Amino acid sequence: MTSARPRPTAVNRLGSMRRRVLPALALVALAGCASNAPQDTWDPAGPNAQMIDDLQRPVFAVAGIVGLIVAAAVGWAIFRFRDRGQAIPKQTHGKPVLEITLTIIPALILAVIGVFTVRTVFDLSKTDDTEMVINVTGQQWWWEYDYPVQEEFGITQPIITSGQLVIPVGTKVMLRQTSRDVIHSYWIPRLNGKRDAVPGRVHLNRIEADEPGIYAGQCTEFCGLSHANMRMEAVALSKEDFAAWVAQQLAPYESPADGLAKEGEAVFLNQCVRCHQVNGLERADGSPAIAAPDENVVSGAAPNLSKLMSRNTFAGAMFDLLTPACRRDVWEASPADFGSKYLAGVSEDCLNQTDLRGWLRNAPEMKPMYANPALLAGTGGKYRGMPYLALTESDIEKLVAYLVTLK
Amino acid sequence: MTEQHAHEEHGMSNAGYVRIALILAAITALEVSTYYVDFGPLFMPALMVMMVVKFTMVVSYFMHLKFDKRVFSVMFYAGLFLAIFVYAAALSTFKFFIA
Amino acid sequence: MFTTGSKFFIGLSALGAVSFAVFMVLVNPSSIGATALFGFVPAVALAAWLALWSRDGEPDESSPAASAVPSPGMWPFMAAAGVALVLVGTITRPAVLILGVVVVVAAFVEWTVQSWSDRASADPAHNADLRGRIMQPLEFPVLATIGSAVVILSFSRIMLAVSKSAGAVLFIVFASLVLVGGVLFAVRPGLKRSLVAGVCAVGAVGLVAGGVGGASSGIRAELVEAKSEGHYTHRTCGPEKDKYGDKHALLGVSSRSAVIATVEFVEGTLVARVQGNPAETDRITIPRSNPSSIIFRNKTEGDFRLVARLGTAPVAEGVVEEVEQCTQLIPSGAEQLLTLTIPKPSLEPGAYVLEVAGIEGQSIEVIVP
Amino acid sequence: MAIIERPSAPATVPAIPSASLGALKRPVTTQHGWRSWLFTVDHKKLGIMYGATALFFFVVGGLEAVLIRLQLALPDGRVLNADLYNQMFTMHATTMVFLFVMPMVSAFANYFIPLQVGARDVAFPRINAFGFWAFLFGGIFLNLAWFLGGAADGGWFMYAPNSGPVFSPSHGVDFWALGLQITGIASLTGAVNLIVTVLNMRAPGMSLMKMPVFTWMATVVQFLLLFAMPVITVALFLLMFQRNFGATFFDVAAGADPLLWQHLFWIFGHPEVYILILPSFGIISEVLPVFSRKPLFGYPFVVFSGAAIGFVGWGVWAHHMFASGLGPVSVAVFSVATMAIAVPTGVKVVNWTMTLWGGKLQFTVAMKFAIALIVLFTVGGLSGVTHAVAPSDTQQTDTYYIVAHFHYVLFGGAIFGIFSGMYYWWPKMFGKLLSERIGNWNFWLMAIGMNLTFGPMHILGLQGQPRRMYIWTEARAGEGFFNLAFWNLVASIGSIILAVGVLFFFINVLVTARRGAQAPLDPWDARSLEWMTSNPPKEHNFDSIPTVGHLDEFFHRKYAEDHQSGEIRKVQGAEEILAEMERNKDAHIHMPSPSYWPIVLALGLPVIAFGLIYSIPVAIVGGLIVVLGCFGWAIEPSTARDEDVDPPAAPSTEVVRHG
Amino acid sequence: MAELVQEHGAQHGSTGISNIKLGMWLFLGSECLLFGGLISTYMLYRGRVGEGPTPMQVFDIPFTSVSSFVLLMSSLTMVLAVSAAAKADDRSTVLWLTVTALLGATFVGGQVYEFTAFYNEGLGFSTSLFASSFYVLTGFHGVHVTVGIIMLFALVAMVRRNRIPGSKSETVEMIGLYWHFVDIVWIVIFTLIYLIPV
Repeated sequence: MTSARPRPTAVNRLGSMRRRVLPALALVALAGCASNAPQDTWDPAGPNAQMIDDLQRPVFAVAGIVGLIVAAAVGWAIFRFRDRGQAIPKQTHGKPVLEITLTIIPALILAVIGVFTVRTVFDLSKTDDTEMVINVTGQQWWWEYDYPVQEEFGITQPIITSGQLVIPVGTKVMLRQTSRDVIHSYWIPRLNGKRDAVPGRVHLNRIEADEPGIYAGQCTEFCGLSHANMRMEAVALSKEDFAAWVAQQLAPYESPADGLAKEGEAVFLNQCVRCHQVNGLERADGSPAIAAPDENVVSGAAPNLSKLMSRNTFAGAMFDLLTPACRRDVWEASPADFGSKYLAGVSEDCLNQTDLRGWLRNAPEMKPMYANPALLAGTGGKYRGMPYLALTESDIEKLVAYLVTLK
Repeated sequence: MTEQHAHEEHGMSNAGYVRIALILAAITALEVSTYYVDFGPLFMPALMVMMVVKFTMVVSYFMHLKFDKRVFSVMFYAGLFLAIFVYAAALSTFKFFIA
Repeated sequence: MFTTGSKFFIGLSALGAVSFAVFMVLVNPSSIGATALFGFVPAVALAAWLALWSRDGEPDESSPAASAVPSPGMWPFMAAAGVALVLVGTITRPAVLILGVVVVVAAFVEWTVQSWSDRASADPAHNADLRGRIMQPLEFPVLATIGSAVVILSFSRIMLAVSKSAGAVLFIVFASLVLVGGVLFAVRPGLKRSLVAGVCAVGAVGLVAGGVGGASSGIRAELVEAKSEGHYTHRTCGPEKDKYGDKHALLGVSSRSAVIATVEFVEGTLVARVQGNPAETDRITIPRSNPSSIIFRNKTEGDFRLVARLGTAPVAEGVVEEVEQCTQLIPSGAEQLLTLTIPKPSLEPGAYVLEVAGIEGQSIEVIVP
Repeated sequence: MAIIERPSAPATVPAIPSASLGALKRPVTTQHGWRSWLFTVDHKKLGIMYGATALFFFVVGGLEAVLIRLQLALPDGRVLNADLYNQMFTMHATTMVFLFVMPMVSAFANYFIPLQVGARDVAFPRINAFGFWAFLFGGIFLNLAWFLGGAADGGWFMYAPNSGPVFSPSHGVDFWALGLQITGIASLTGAVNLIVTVLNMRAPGMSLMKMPVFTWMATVVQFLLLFAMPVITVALFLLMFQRNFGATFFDVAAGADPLLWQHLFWIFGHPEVYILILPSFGIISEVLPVFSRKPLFGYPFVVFSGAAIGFVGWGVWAHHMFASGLGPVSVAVFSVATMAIAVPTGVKVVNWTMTLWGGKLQFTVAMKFAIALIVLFTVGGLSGVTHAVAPSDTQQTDTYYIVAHFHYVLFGGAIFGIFSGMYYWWPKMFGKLLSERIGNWNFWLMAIGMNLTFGPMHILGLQGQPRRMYIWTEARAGEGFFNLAFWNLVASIGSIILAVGVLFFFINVLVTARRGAQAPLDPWDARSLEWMTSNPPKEHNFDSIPTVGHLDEFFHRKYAEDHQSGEIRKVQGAEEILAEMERNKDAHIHMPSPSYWPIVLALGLPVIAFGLIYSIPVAIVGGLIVVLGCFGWAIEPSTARDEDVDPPAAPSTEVVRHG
Repeated sequence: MAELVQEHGAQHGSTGISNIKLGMWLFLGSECLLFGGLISTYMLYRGRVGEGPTPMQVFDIPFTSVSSFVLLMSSLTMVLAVSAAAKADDRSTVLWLTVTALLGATFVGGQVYEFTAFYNEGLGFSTSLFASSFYVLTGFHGVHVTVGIIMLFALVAMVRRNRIPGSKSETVEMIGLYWHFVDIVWIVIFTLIYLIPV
């Protein structure tokens, strides 16, 4: 007296097969190499990322195979044992032997994977082969790099830059990462896995590039409003180009002689210097202009703009200083002549006027930040990000002319 | 104290409880003495042992865990040891135990 | 002729008049207080008249249940006391005012439920049980809270008033009194209830009296002095031992995970190691305005203290003061933590320095780019 | 409180105690009317209310998800600005985890554990009612933030310095923290309640190894809840003290270590994700054998692997923190421990597949959801194993690959399990069969939509798109086959299909409610104890508590196995079994009476929470309500005296109200 | 009538274990996790005193050890109350419950004194991490003891007014279990926080 039950239609059986195949297909396709988005984690360009990739590919392969086996087994069971009117099957309660074997096999596979994992974990956390140290500090929505004094690389004075991390090729660089406000995470996918930058702690991150080029990265620990716009790029230069870069960064500041740039410097002195530091800039009375971001910004720091035009991004590497054409020219340069193209910096005609002027006109419009003076009670009146400065168009004209000279 | 067990179905007599209380008071006094007398290297283990002894005495006698069904002990000690294991592991990642 | 309601209001207006007189004569007669009290008296008198006229709102006298004599209760008294407290509160401290309001509200609620349940049915036992069922869920906890609050507050006020050693002794005495009392009453069950109640009442009154006395005499001198001078809140950073600041120095650091560098004072020489770089160095780089913790480990005989000299900062208008942060004096083998936040960059070398107090020539430079 | 004023009629009638005017009478015990729902303590009514509220929050969470996908469909999206997007994904995650899947687990557990173990109700019925109302008020309180200055915007895990008063100034995080405290209390009381029910109130003869698998998995879940909830309560208290009372727990300038929050949260967090998935394992371990017409393959293995997952779940929490600088030794230990958890999960998948093997499979909608769970959960589980390997986790953590992993495991696993359970038990709960035709639309649209939405997220993740990114730009999307632009669009379209799929479920519910056919007594020829009751079951569940002889007791009463030929004959139908139970009906059945106090006590909690944020006097009033609720509850006997009920229940009801 | 008494006695499940006792032990098992979390937060931050006073500068060991004695004795009187309730001797149950409550109130009075003294010596709630975690841990324990005292006093009132539904001795035993648990938590706190210097 079994009650009536809807018969499974043909369509369902076909559909169930198709639905099973799609995820398996996606998994297999992944195993193949895919070099597309700039932050592709399957396209290593440094020994650390290569170590991770060598471990990652076999694990994906094993996972793909196991997935296929399960899908095939379920698919076959659905097809073979569907209800074709046969008698009620034998009430079997299970075969312990089969159970135990199908428990031990995955355990063994995982044990093997485990051995390789532990070995790679310890390889990736070695600190005794460090050749160069760079202090990386994250704060709300941009990265600051501080190159401590290291004679062997010609760094006689600390160099402070932001946005783009310039490193020599083939050198084992150790990043000492920390943060000034919330937790961020420094990640250049093609060079190494990510490490969190936690305030109050110093975490070590091994970075090394095999050949010159530019490698994109992004903050990957949720850090508030503009978490999506807190980007960074690693620029690998050959040893000679890196030495040239260091010399360029340490070159003394020369104030522009006259014209629009001179007036721009004056505008900079009475507006921007409250937060931004330009090494060597002096006030009218000759005293060095020391920026005081700790009085205006919660994190107590603002990007150092000396030698701004030697970098080709600004505002937390969110906007490019280069026009799209010049940018593609630098990004797709061959390793051989990449160095010279990058060291050329931002020339007059390559300057991305629209973004830079838009930023000077109204920064919070371009990048969401806590810059509304009315809502700053929680942080004691201090901004989180660049406020709206209400600059006149002529001031912006002068400032752009001045900023272009910071090479 | 052993003759106490079979004596009463529902745990111990009042005198038995008072005796347990006196023992606990004595251990507490000993613990406080560690503040005045210097026990040297023996300081930490002694304190820990005394704490555990007091803990188990109160749990098994005053709370009747020793005379009740086993399922109560399983439930309580499961929570206790889980807490000890989990928080010890967490503290060790903070480099708490390394000298 | 006088119904209960009207009696209450007449009493109230009389009380108002008396307090107005007292207020005008004794307390300095402020205009607000005078108008408030003066206004209060006629208002309540009007209410009294209304109650008299409408006979407390009773439509008719005939129904037997209604005419049952309302059981005697303390709530009219409590209501009046509450109102008095409110009045006193307007003059003295607001806390008394709030207490008065609470008492009035409580009395009002209890009184209404009491009078309502009296007329619920003819069987007084059932009425009492009914009243209990409504009010007891709130009465038990509130009474329990008041009871424990009285004991806790008065006991703590007493302990605060007496000296430190006397406090410990008093604590033992009071606790053993309670315990011995309990044992005595338990051992001799024959005691009459009134004797037990009497002893408890005496104990309670004694405790409350002690509490009020303690509260009025205020906190003992050492604590007041400790609070005013703030003995333990700021340390002097000189080589000699600060009487309060360096007492019971911390000997260890609980967790060493959030640390950027360790500074060791080994046999007279100051050495620093930076997190992640085992090599010894004499300079530490700290990012600007970024809180960084440094462990100071003393491996030299004698007590030493690590001092961070963080340049000068304008304190008042034109006055510039040396800024320094330091650990406590710690013996050999101990370690302490120092958390530095340096907002300004170190422009010329030697701007920020870590030194051991009293030892010249040994220093670790702190670079803040 | 049904305070009734004195009747105006002349009170000459002698007032005898029983007919007197009462106050605080127990609420009415008739079956229908809104009062029977508001003050019920019946585990079935509470289960249905849990389920309905959870489905409502499922729709709320689903809409939040669709808004997120619309914002990310095209580059430089304009749908949501940064702040609104952060609130949206925080509330999407919190709503789905805390206000949909956990209450749905409570719904199934509350409804079916007593039925499956042969009890008449849970151990503490009024605590059960308090649990539901506390959850409901907690959920409403959590979502009040939307209207009072913006919801929480720190991610569902709310990492430390960012959730502090300086970096999240709005009250959103306070509402989040206090809302979760209230739902936490609800889960904790529910856990104590159900564990005591399972351990203490099983039918005679039902040993632990004869209990249905759903009850086993739900019990493991309640133990996880029992021990995990206090840990997040500590974390939330520390956060609340930091935000509202000036404590310095996560203030780095005072020397704090932000990782303390991560540890406390994830010690709760990882057992939490097993709390979400194990009940669905239990449900499909009930559904698969019924529609394969053969018992579950390797019952002891499935049970022990469930317990093993619950136990080992406590030792793996730091795999959420591989990139947050724990140091190589801890990372290696937790990486290996996380791999160890894959073994018992593998055992389960093997046993389900073996259950299908050699069966007589009927592809009802419930069966389709169950089979889809096996495959989709396996995909999610395997992508989980790939980032149990710590080094590759440093490449994958906080990217969309992890979003794909946990959506395959949570949507493909937990939610497909829940839908399978709903289709399977709908006739038991409501007496009507959900239509298979609309059910098929519902299943296929959800299956395709789910794969279209979360499949591409594997690709987005491996192409380096981080989580919680409110916007992506054309310039950095890449060109090749695996670029971000195309797959973001595919995922967004998939989410629309998914939403339509879920809509079909609600259509199915409405159609069935209006025109559905009355379900037969045993529609699926099922196997376990809950089917030995009428549809829907009477208020006291079983007329006579059955003595249990075997696992799958109902099947063994219906069928006899001829040992020589192994042939199985049907000996009696469900109707005869039920009639027999009705014949020797228990005389005295004492059902617990409805009560006001659970809802009063539950109402006090949000008032306290509201007071803590806005004004302390309100918190004191809330405290007073809670105290009143507690002591009113303590004074009230669980089964009311006859005259306590208002109006006094007619003595002739079939269930003798014990006087 | 016998059947009536059984009904109003403790609801026993089919296994003969009392439901409410099993529920209470489960609740105590989960409370271990709660106090474990607070104690490990304190152990983590006990060394972080910033500019404020260090633990041993403010702790008054003699006073605190007396309060530990008091809580221990209250555990004894609680056990006596439970055994009296088991013997249905209402008078001594009420007596011992009152003594336990008074001893508990003395303990909490001592804690309120201790907090006021520390506050005056400069240990404010947000002075340092040590201060915050110390106040939260001992404050949580203090609140649990205070709730226990209120339950004890209310229980005294309910026993005298015969307002307890279900079996009276079991209710007293449950509150006894809660009180002993609060006592053993103080045993752990007293040793780890007060006696082990940083």
